[in-house]
Amino acid sequence: MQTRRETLKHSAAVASLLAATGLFPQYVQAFEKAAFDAKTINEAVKAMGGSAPVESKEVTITGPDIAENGAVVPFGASTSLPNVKRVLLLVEKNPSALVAMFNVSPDVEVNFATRSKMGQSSDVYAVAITNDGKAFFAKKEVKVTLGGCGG
Amino acid sequence: MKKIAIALGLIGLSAFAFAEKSSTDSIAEYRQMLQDGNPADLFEAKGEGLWTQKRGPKNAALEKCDLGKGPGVVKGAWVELPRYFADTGRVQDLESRLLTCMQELQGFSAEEIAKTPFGKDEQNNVTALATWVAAESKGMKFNLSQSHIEERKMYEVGKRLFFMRGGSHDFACATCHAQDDKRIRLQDLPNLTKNPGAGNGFGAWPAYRVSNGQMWGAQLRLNDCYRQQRFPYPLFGSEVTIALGVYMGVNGKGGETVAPAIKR
Amino acid sequence: MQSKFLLPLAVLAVSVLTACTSPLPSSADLDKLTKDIVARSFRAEGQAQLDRVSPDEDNLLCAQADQTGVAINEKLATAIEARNMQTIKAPADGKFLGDFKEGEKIAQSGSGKTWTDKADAANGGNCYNCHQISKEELSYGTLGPSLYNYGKIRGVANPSSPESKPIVEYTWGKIMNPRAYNACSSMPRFGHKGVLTEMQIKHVMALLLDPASPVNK
Amino acid sequence: MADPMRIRAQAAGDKATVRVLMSHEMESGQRKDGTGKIIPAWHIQDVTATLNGKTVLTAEWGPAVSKNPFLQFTIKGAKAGDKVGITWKDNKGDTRTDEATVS
Repeated sequence: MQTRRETLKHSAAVASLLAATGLFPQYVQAFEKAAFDAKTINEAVKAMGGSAPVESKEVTITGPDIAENGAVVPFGASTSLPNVKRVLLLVEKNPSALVAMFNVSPDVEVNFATRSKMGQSSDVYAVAITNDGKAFFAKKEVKVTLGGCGG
Repeated sequence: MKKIAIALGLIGLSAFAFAEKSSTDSIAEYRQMLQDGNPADLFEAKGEGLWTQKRGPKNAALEKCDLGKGPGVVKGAWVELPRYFADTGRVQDLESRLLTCMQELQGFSAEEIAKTPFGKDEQNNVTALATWVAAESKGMKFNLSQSHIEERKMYEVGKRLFFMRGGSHDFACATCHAQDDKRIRLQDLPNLTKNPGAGNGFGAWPAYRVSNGQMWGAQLRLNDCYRQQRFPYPLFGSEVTIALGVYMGVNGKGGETVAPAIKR
Repeated sequence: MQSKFLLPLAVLAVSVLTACTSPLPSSADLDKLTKDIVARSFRAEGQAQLDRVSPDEDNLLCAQADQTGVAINEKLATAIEARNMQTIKAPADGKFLGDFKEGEKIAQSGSGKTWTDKADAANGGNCYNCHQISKEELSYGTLGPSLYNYGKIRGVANPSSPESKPIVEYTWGKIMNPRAYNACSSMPRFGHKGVLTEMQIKHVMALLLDPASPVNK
Repeated sequence: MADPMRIRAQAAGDKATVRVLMSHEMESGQRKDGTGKIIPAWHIQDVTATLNGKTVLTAEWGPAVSKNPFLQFTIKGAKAGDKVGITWKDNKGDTRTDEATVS
């Protein structure tokens, strides 16, 4: 894990150098493509530098029990755990599980809300990754209904 | 993944808690969660900018547009529309009136804009303007005039249209919107023949549709109602759409406008 | 078409004369005005042609009743029911029930016949829009009665038995043309108006009446 | 050129809650156009938040974030009058920055 994180850090530094030259717009961000392409929760967490996640009461995911529409499903992810580096929001049954990743800094509370698309009813995960690469999660089942006249 | 699934078998317990809550309660909770952060705000901001921006062949702003309460008066205009306008000699709703202003003040062709498909070019600007104008009356109560004979005639026509059965499915507006406490699938159906349904239902548009991420004005709302009714295509700003606006708006008298709302 | 609205002068001249003082025109004149307004407000789009806003006699009578709140008289209602009853045809092969799994799909689908639907695409039944049907589907409407346990409640143990014949035939007729039983029913005339094919109606029949269907569990 | 964001930042106690709406298609890359061709993914992938010019939050988003995205977070130690800046960049290289004052 350590090696991988080092690698990531390194590539991020390279990317920002490249970005500074302005010649390589595709390197403007160190976008974690592998994590966003991952099909499963574990793969995505691993690509973000976390070990296999374990459940924790100190991680919270908020969201609706039923979503009237899968195009917009509101979620909140927070944790009271110390030394958290990243917070991930994932929808298990989406084509790619990872929805969003937040890098935590000492200047913000570890509490983020955004809205996700959901292709179908699924479990939704909030995962907190600590500075030492441990990953903790909370999950919630969300049913997606077919709304409207269906036409 | 397997590991997580096994570890999580325990969580099945929480499913019991869900079962206690009715699906209607859960949907209400979902809607509540979306209230804070309605993307309609984005369109409202755009509309506000468009109102004062010099545009069109005449390179003019819309600031002198008369929405019924005198040139440039925006606040409170929405809750009195549709109304009769002496300068055009007809009853107009917000969107058709905006077209008049865009033509007269800015030199756009109202006919061209009316023919433009929803979501394209100047139609997008009309929707944004309507969103801002409606938002300026947020919290005010509907109070449509019925003093002009044309306004009263339009109410009567609107009532007839509301109950008109047609299309392949024999649907009328009234099929879904003339009773209290009914729903289609999981969506509550406002009774548009009286309050609170008429005020809440008609008074919610322009609204942001989460299902397709689009901002819909009342014209597009009615257009899609007619599509779902399996009727032919109502022309933008046509008399049927305005008459229905008068019918619902008058029925909603005293109801508070919540536009721009957020809808499924 | 739009230019009508943009040439206000002619209308203005008329409305100046009629403003303020005039009483409302008669109900018949307003009916006529509505008809004229409909004629100039719609255009054909896709399969939704303008004939769809020329309601038949049944729809005109029922709409009038809905709008005025005065129910149509019994004689007229009987006449509407009789002429709609005439349109109902029993299945050519004598079989009323198809596959309930197909029926569920048709009940779920709300598409078909709009100007955005392809004219040759299969239409949906829109059933869940108004009715509860299977217990599993939470997203159902309440405009029509619940159809959960439809066959079971009515004691249909074997849909092809003579005892079940009346309820099977009634259900068939109700889907084909509900206005044979209730002159101003809000339910679409699925068979009569060609919304569903005979085969599709058989599948929906199975969903409601087959003892193996989830509806009757 | 993308439309402006709506940023609201409200101070309460020794922190400020920030709510942001961004105008973006967030095309998922899963949908097909009329001819059956996949519409390529087009989404915001990088979000940065600053307080008086100092970066306080960075985030990475995939195409599953909803159209016209919403983001809420809380900045510690922010007070009325402070400037909150938000920048997004999408996978086509388009970017937008807007600023709001904490109220």
